[in-house]
Amino acid sequence: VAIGAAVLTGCGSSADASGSPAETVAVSVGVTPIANAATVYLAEELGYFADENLDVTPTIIQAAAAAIPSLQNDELQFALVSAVPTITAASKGLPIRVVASNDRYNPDPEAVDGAALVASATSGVTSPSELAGATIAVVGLKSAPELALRLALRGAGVDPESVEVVEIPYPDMVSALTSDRVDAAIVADPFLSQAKAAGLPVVSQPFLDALHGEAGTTWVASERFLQAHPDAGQAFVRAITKAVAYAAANPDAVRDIMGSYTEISPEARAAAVLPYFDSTIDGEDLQFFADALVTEEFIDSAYDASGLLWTLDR
Amino acid sequence: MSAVQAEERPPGALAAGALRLALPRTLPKLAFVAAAVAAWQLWAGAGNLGAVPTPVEVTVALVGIVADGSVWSPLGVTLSAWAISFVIASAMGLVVGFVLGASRLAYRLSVFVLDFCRTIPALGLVPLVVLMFGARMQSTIVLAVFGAVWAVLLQTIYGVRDVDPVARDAFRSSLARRRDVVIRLVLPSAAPYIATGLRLAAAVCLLLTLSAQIVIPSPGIGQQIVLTQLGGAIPKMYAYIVLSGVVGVAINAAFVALERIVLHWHPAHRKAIR
Amino acid sequence: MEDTSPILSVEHLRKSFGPKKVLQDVTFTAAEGEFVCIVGPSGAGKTTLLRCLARLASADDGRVVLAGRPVERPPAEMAVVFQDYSRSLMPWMRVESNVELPLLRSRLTRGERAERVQQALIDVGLPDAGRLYPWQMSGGMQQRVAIARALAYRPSVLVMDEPFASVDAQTRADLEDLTLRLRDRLGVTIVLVTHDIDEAVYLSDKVIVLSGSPATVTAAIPVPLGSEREQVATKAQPEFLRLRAEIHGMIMRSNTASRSVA
Amino acid sequence: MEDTSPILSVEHLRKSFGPKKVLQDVTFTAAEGEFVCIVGPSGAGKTTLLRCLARLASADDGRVVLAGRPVERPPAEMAVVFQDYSRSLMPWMRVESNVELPLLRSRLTRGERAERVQQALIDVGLPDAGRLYPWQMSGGMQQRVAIARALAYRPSVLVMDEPFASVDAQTRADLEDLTLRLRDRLGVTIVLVTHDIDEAVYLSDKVIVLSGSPATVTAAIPVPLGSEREQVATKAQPEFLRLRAEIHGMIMRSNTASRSVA
Amino acid sequence: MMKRRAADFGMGLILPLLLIALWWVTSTAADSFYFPPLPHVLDVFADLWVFDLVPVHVFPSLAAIGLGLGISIVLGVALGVLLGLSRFVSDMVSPVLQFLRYLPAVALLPLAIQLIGIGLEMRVLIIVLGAIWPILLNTMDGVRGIHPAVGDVARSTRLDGPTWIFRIVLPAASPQIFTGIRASLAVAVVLMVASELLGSSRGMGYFILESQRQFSIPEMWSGMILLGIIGYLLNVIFGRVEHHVLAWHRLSRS
Ligand SMILES: Nc1ncnc2c1ncn2[C@@H]1O[C@H](COP(=O)(O)OP(=O)(O)OP(=O)(O)O)[C@@H](O)[C@H]1O
Ligand SMILES: Nc1ncnc2c1ncn2[C@@H]1O[C@H](COP(=O)(O)OP(=O)(O)OP(=O)(O)O)[C@@H](O)[C@H]1O
Ligand SMILES: [Mg+2]
Ligand SMILES: [Mg+2]
Repeated sequence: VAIGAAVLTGCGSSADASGSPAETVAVSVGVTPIANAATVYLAEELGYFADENLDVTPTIIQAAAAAIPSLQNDELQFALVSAVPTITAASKGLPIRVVASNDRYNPDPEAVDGAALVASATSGVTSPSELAGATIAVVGLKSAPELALRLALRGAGVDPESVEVVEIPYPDMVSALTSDRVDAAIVADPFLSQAKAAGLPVVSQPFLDALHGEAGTTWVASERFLQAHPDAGQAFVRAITKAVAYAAANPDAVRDIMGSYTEISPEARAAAVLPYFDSTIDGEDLQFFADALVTEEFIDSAYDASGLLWTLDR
Repeated sequence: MSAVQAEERPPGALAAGALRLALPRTLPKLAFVAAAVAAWQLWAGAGNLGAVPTPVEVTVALVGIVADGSVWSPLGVTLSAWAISFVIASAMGLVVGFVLGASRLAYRLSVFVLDFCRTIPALGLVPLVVLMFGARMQSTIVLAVFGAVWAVLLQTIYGVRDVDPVARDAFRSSLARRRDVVIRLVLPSAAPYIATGLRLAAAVCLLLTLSAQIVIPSPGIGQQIVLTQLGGAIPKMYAYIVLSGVVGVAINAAFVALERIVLHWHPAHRKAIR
Repeated sequence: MEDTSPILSVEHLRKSFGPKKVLQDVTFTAAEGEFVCIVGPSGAGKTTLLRCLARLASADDGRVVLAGRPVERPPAEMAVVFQDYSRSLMPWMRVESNVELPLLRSRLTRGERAERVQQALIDVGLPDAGRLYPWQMSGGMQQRVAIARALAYRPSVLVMDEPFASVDAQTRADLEDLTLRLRDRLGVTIVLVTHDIDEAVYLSDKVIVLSGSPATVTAAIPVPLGSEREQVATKAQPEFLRLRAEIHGMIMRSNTASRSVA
Repeated sequence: MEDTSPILSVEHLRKSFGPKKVLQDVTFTAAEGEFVCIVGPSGAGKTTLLRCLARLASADDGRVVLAGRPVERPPAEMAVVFQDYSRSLMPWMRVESNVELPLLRSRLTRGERAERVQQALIDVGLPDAGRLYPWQMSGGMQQRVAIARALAYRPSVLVMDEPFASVDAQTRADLEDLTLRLRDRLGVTIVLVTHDIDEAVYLSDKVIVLSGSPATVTAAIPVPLGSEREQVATKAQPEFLRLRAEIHGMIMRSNTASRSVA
Repeated sequence: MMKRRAADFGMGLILPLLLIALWWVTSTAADSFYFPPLPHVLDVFADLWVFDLVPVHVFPSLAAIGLGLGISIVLGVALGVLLGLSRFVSDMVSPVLQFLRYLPAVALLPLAIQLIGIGLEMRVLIIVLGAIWPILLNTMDGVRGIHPAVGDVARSTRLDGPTWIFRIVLPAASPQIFTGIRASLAVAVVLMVASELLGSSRGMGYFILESQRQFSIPEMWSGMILLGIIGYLLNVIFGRVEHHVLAWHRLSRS
């Protein structure tokens, strides 16, 4: 405990060579190796970071819970995290800020999503309204999939409290479904295509049903870093904004670059549904999640997200 | 050789005899491994193992990562993290174990804290460790040490206490220096216990290194498992998993060989049984 | 020798294991260079007495004085041969290392130590056994290794608990004579427990007879057979035969008093 | 007794430990109810011989025939008393359980077993020791517990390795006489290793003298002292003294031949 | 005897109290999100664990640990004896066994989910798969280390199998077996946490990890403290059993 405290109070920093725009600033960026992270690799490849005098190193992260401490100890300067853990962390008082958006859930609820609620073969479930009392697997509890699931269930007239939500990793979902260990699961690509190939029925697309048009993954940084290096923060936002626009316009470039940082096969990449890249974000986007988290009891008390967004002019 | 079935081997002819003796020793092993792999192939082939691929698919993937060289860097990182954490955990466990085994006072002073800390799950410390050391090798090492030190510590405490009283008297009456008592009496008497502790610690270190690399994730085989998992490259993921098992078997074999040499005097390893 | 001032004196030792009294007020002395044998029934408390003497166990009461100083810890000038010899040898050490054990603390060079070890092994009749492990030896050989360890140390007080119980008659006689010569040559004071009354009389200057349950000193019998002993001649002396019969009688009486064997 | 057909016969036993030959062509027999003592120098191979006899070790060559059948596994009608008595008692069992051990396989009821155990403990002079643990006892007491275990089993062949080495003279005499009575009463065949030549002659119908390194049978000496023995009278017989001297001489010769004690 | 016990207990408290004081002071002084002030943690602890959440999170975990450890002991000792007694069998199966032993638990999850689902059984299985090894290895080594003289006695008295195993082999190896069980206890707790990661919404491990993922740091600390306390109590219970069973060993070695 004592050591921890010492490290905390005397936090050294690896990133801040200097705040002046003329010198190159080295930053580490935490990303999960999924399609959404293509923007940072594109920005690197297209030289957007170099233009802003940023030397960016992408680092693999597994989950927000592990990435956010890394922001606090300056091991990472930015991380690509979905809105749900971001607001959860912020609501608990962690000094982090959202600097930019990376993507949104597709505004068109009828679009084809890369993730879907799939039922087990024998459950006979065809629509979300039949899921009362079911056991449903998601990849992580109290995360975006569970939020989407609960909202979608509410929309279909099912009390979310009546279902049991359990956590299972994506690769094991298909076998959990085929062996009837769970009634349904929210499966994402590339495993969604496996599930379809196995003949498992797709029930709905909960993300688009409940969250269409809402903010997807966002770029977050620690407040302390942003205070110390506002210029670097702005430079990063400018570069990533350009990259997001490029990604939105060039899906093939996204599919190509995914090959450099994921293990997804070319065929699967070609078939993958890409995120809806969009760099716009405002306080309301965040407040939507803050409110939803309260109603779904992910967090205990109301949270005002208005101060969470770090904007260029501040 | 077990105590019950102690049967001395006839002196036997020399070189040819050695070969004849070595072959029957490895043959059952190979046969059993083959049987296990065959069972896996049949089971997975029939689709009974869910997402688990067949050994053939896994072997192909394994050959793939070896052929394109992508296996070496994660393997190297994992092995060095393992080695460092194992050395630290063993050293700490041995030293503290000796003190606690030899001194009732020290034991009484610390038993509360030890029993308390021992049950704190290493994986629960991930966020703290990440906060303190980042997603680097240090973090995996800290977690592995935290998890593995107990095995050595406990075994050492018990081992130190298990010294034969007559042997202890013999040492006391020969006025051996403390150093000699430790090196020549306590250490060898405790050695069988410690050996078990080290073997356990080696396993726990590897498992925690891998688990930490998965959970944090930090570079190494564990991170490759995450990457391949997220990318849906399941045979490749199992190739890495099998690789970690193989590393474990190799580590264990090394320990057994070492033990045969170091503990040759122990009834479990004596060549000629009385 | 009885009139020299004692180098070793055991005063009013008392010891119990839980409720069981084992030693009750045991008192005797040994002069410098004196050979004292302790005899007494099995389970009387001889081993316990020796362990208190060597301060491997602490007595409940009473004290041991060695060369004028009360013994507070295992004394440096004392070597002990244990009754349970097989367990007093370390299975992980070769015979030579086992014998060398007490020499480690001395200022001898490695070569001198090796020489002493070899000499001690020759003395006990095991010149070629140095490289063996104890568990590769017969019981009697192990016992002799334990003796060799004490000899190599060249203590000024030698304490031995039934040291010759497991060796053959010939070796036993040789070892007895070796011990006597040792005493003569180096002036070692020797306290030896034995069940063999002939041996006790043959070796000692004084025989201490212990009675059992709890142990007290029944008698301390001087053995005026002179300092020159010889296996055949000494044992044929009338004085020897008388002492032997006397001690035998004493043990038998204290024995039958305390328990009955069917 | 020499002319009865042998119940136990040891034929051309041979055994080595690695390069070291220990037994070389050892052959002898024991008739039913015969008392055979084995004597020989320390390290000769007596314990090894007994272990082969009881099939606790397998010989490299030769065989042991018991009641007409070659011995292939530790035979049910045999009980063994080990030289290393302290290790042959289980420290986690009380004395009574240690003694009861071989009876567990029998068809006796619990009560009968307890009775036999108690009788055996009385026989060895430890009537009150049943509830103790072995490590609460003296060496001699432990040795007697080991003997009691064999007695309680009432075997038809009793094999003992220096069973009386650590007990006092009186108890030893009692145990010797107990063993003789046992043989007379139950017709047990006994093979006993001892270093005490007096004891060997006093007890045996036949003394086997082993020479050492590697062990061979130097002589099998019949002891025609009749079946009635008595500690004082028997040992005073001229025949006894003659035999004793003869065997002593034999051992000394084989001893000096094979090694030298300083 | 009683006095000594009390003195031991008192002495055992010194270090913990010191550490708690240190923790109290440093955590109150350092204003850190991840190391909240101890008084605050204790408040949360009192709120949560006295005794609202005990049936929800503590009982399921205890059930999993109890079952997992129980099965590990029975299986580990049985297999350990088998492998300890027979060189042939242990040589034969050792590569496969060691391979399984070094597989990270994640690898076995799909299999576990496929075979027995995601309930208590799966958690018990995961615990057994990890906790069995210290027991098995220690038993095996303990059995192999039995002094040959003991084997001689057993064979010459022709003990039947069960007597040989239960009255000789197991007691002789029991000091080693008990160290193994003690080590397993810690492993079992770690794996309980790991197993509650998946397919669970109850249990101590679930609570701690979920608190951590939810950035409810005081709650996480309170959970760890509770786990420490439970672990300590398990150790105490186990220590009592051991004290009783191994009395002969302790006394014969003193
Ligand atoms: N495990 C072993 N490995 C190698 N040599 C051994 C082993 N056990 C015994 N020996 C050797 O075999 C020989 C005979 O030993 P054994 O124990 O049979 O002698 P013994 O006649 O019983 O002697 P003693 O009277 O001293 O008990 C000894 O020289 C000993 O060194
Ligand atoms: N650890 C112990 N706990 C309880 N009693 C013990 C312990 N050690 C020895 N005793 C008892 O003390 C008494 C004396 O034992 P000791 O070993 O001194 O006898 P001894 O005279 O050496 O006998 P022996 O000639 O048989 O070796 C015995 O009755 C024994 O039962
Ligand atoms: Mg004694
Ligand atoms: Mg012998």
